[in-house]
Amino acid sequence: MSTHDHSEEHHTGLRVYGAVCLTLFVLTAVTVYITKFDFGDMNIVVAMIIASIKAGIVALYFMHLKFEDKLTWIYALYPLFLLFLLIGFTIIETFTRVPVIR
Amino acid sequence: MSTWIPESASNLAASVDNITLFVTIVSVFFFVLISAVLVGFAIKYRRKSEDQETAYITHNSLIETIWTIIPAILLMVIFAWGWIAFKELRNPPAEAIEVNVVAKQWLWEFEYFTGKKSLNELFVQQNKPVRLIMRSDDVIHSFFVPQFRVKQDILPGGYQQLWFTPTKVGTFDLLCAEYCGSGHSQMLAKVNVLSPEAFARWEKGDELEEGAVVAASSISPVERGKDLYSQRGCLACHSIDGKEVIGPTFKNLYGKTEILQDGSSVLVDENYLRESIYEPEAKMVKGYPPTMPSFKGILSEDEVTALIEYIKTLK
Amino acid sequence: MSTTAQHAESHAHGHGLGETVTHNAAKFGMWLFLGTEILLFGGLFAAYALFRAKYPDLFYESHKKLDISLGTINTIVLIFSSFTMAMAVSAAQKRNRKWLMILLGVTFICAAAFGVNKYFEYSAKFHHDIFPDTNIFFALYFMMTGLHMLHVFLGMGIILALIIMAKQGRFKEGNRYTPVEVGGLYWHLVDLIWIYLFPLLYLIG
Amino acid sequence: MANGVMTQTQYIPYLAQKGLKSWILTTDHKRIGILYLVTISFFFMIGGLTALGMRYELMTPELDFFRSTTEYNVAFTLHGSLMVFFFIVPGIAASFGNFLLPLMIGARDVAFPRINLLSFWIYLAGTAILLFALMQPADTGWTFYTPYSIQTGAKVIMITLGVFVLGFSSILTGMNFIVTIHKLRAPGMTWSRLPLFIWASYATAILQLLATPVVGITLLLLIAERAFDIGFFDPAKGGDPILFQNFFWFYSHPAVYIMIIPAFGIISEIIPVFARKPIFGYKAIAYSSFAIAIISFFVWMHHMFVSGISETAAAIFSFLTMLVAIPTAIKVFNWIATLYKGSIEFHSSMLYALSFIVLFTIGGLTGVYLGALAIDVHLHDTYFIVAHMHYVMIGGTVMGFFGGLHFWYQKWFGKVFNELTAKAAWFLVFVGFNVTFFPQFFMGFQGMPRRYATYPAEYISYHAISTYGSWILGLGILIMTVNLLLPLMKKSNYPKSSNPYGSLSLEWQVPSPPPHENFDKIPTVTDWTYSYGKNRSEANAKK
Ligand code: HEA
Ligand code: HEA
Ligand code: HEC
Ligand code: CUA
Ligand SMILES: [Cu+2]
Repeated sequence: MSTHDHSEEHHTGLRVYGAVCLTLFVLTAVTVYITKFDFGDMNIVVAMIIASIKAGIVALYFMHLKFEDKLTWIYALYPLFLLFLLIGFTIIETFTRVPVIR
Repeated sequence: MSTWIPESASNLAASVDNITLFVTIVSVFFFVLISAVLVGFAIKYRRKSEDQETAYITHNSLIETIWTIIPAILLMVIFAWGWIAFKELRNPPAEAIEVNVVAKQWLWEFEYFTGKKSLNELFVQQNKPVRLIMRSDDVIHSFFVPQFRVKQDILPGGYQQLWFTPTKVGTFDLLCAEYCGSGHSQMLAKVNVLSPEAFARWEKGDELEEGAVVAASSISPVERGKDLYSQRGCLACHSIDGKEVIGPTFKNLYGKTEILQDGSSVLVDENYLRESIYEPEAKMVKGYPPTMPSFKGILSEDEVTALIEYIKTLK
Repeated sequence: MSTTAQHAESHAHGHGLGETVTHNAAKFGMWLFLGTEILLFGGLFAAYALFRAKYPDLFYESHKKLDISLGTINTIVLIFSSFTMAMAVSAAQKRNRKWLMILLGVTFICAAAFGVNKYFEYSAKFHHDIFPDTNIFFALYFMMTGLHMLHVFLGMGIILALIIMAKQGRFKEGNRYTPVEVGGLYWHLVDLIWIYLFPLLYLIG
Repeated sequence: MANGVMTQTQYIPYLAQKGLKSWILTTDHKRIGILYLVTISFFFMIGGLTALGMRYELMTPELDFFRSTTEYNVAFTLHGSLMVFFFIVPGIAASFGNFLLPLMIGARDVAFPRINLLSFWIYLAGTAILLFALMQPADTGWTFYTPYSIQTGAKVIMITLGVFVLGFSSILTGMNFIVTIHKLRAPGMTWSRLPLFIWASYATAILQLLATPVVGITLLLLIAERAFDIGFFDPAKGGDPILFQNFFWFYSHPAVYIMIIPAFGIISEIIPVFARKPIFGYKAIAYSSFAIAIISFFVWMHHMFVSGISETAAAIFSFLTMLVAIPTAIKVFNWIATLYKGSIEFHSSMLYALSFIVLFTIGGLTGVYLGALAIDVHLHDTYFIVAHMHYVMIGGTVMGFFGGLHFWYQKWFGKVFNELTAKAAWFLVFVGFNVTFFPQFFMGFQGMPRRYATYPAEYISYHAISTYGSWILGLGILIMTVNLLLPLMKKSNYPKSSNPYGSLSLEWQVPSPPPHENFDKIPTVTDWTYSYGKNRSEANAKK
């Protein structure tokens, strides 16, 4: 088994990384800029969507997730699922508590 | 069936007991089935010779499906039933009488809508739904009366509620079921379920003076003090045999010279004892936390006297 | 029954694993570890979600005391360091030792800059009597950024180790740049978490 | 599967090297397995002795053995934390897991031997902190519930820190095992041929990897709470004590399956060997471990039904709790079906395995009581819980652990123990265990709350029986321990055969104790691990 021709190695170069970096800068600027506008409850949603796009780009390109096998994908996504679960159920629990009326 | 489940003394007990019975039947059935088959196989197929024939069976989809589906159905029934009964436990009727409960390390205070107060003793009327509105002053406690099948944790920083309709006249143990520190196992109280007549009398303050169930006059002050010692929860913090619990022991207390927090010393006499009970913070004994609650308004002068008489006997 | 020998790889160093296996195993192992990191921060994110939903006004008022421009600068610095780290991995793949060291060096400097910036931020907070026990928002702020800072320090240690290894000429032939790639993955995660912390703490609209 | 004994060209057993250094610096998974085995057994003994003290105290309603209630509270805190964090969670997974995993999949070691050693050191560091913490022991219970754990005068930070450090050991082990199982299986060791212990280890590793960090951050926050007063869990500062419980159980529920799934794995190995039958429903057992591993992340609030959570949440979690019982039921039925038409030998390990099935079923069924909302209201925080958890943890995990010890004993050490004594010890353990914990179910029903140093006199007879039982149990464990230790000190008791029970799985195809490198040549697997009696039945079919 030769060491160089296996599929895991991807010579992504300056052009891709540079473009990714610039995109991230732009998105950062966008999130900071849009704080000037008020979308009400959607503020946090918009901010999180932008952050997730940024995180996605970092994972896919900088971390080469794009070129990884299914197994790595599973283990990259499963913790996120558990995180949503933890947050989701905790929130559901807290906000379905019925206040005791005195 | 007293070894198996405690007597039921509230309206809620029956529905809890029913589902418990159902789960028990299911459990016993499966347990007996599993044990019997296991023991049966173990005997029937025990190794009698080294080259004993065995069957090459790897799986059987039909039987596997059956033993997945049947427990699944039973479990769903148990879930639904448990939930229905739980709903009942959680939702008090509108006409329930409210009682405020304060749990603190390590005693229970009750305040009734008439303004009456009682300590470590809850008075309720037979067949009248009560709703307890509970808060905690420090850590988590839990209100638990086995005979009523009710339990609710009491968190600091908010109110929790619990309701029941007592169905039997009598006195029941109220236990703190959430670990709350060194006095946890002594954070006990009584629930007195009174008949409507007795309850009315208690409310008027006749006979049952300041919440005491025992008629006061019939016993000596020392005996009365002894009862108060356990009923009022002194025992949670004060031992009578020299052991250090939370507060100083009562053994040999009377007549000794106590060193106080500010370095001064004081002779333990009747006045000091009275002050310690009514205003614990006034003279703090060195080396103890300021955890003792004031018993002003809770213990009458008579009762304090009785307690002092009792403490004096502890040598 | 048949027990044939494993193929050519079995002679190699270690306990007989080929380098490809080692490389993939290390990368996969790091991904697993990153999953645990996400859940480690997860507790804080969950607490954040809960308390923000409970006390929106407190969060809004308190966040005004944070310095958005410092935060933005740090975000840019960290993204840039991620970029140089990715380039460093690429240099390692090409066995370009010089560029590898330069890029790792730049990454390290960025990380340090992030730390210095954070130091100023923290001391400004302390100066204004803002501590972890001021209120829930600042408790979250200090816990989240503090835990993140811990990861930055750890990352700096890793990068430093990589620079030393590169200097010793460890990443020459074969797949031996594995440590760079794995260290890089870790560093990107540090960036990734900051990407979320930044809007959550600084940009509450 | 390779049936014949493999030829070992230069057979040097892994135990050959002597000296302290060869142990503490070893990267050999087998030696690391032994190191874990010794340390966890040590903590089991300490935890057990604390339990004996607690039981002795509880013989009478008053305080008589401990000097104060606080001392009793410290005792059960210590007992719970030692048993859970230092014995049973690393337990089978780290000791048997380390020893068996590479052997069973046909590898020379785990994927990252040095990280493996690091996990052990981290584990040791955790224990060191714990021992240090013993000087000022905490009295919070093993659950560290806030706000009590914030307010108590006891030093909580140290013990919390110890548990926090341990977490990393767990995480690294889990990570190591997952990678090993994915990347280092011998040629031909396909997923559908994998021994069930490996499937179980994999499922456990997922839980270790992904649940542990949450308890890590929880304990870190608790430390911060005490050190900096951050107020997350303190209602006085706007925090929420239930949040702590959510975090804690998000880990600690999956943790109970970290405890039990490896024992499931051991049982699935022992039963087919001594029944000489293929395991029944291999796929179902393998997948149900995964089902448990996944579902167990969604049930944590069943520990909090009366803690003031909302009714909606309680209903959701009661439902999910019921779901987790289904895959477990599947396993129980499969083990029993494996016995059908077998040829059963009652080796001591088989006795432990069979008693596991019976006792775990009791533990599991009583778990269903607790999962049903209305019943849990009555039973929560009573001795019913204590009985439930000991039935699953001792009747389950510890029985599996003991069974595994007897089954792989000669694989580990190259010695044999006295089988008759082992059976006698098993009998005492089985009887003693039931006498100790069965009365606690009734006591719980009657309303006896847990964590009570003193108690109302009406429960005295149950408590007394329970205490006597603990002595029988202790005696059984003592005899078992002596029986297992004696052969190690003698220069005799060597096994006659390297595969005495006729097992087909890979670890029995090498000499006992295994050579340093496990396999001379990495084997190629050609058959299912459990094809017991296949050849004969094929021959019969031809006839
Ligand atoms: C090894 C550890 C282990 C295991 C495996 C389990 C298994 C289960 N546990 Fe247990 N549990 C603990 C350890 C464990 N538990 C501990 C330590 C505590 C206390 C913590 C503390 O507070 O200190 C606890 C507490 C606990 C509670 C909280 C009680 C309370 O505090 O109020 C609950 C509630 O739902 C529960 C439920 C269950 C269920 C449903 C299972 C299920 O997985 C069981 C499934 C198994 C079966 C059901 C048996 C086999 C099935 C059949 C034979 C089929 C037929 C069955 C039916 C049709 C019903 N457990
Ligand atoms: C793996 C987990 C595990 C194990 C194995 C055990 C084992 C035992 N446990 Fe424990 N237990 C817990 C986990 C465990 N426990 C947990 C998590 C709690 C909750 C704590 C909390 O509330 O915070 C608890 C709580 C708990 C309580 C309730 C305390 C309370 O709520 O007030 C009791 C009471 O009976 C008890 C008893 C026992 C006994 C008698 C054993 C026995 O099985 C022990 C057997 C072992 C030995 C006996 C030692 C070995 C033998 C020798 C060294 C030989 C010498 C002995 C003789 C000569 C007799 N345990
Ligand atoms: C919550 C714990 C607690 C309870 C309940 C409690 N005490 Fe105390 N008590 C203390 C502590 C702590 C001290 C020592 C500090 C002080 O002087 O206030 C103390 C001190 C005293 C003293 C002075 C002792 C000395 O050595 O000088 C007396 C007398 C006393 N308590 C009586 C009582 C009586 C009577 C009751 C019940 C009606 C009672 N206490 C209930 C905690 C408690
Ligand atoms: Cu109050 Cu326990
Ligand atoms: Cu659970």
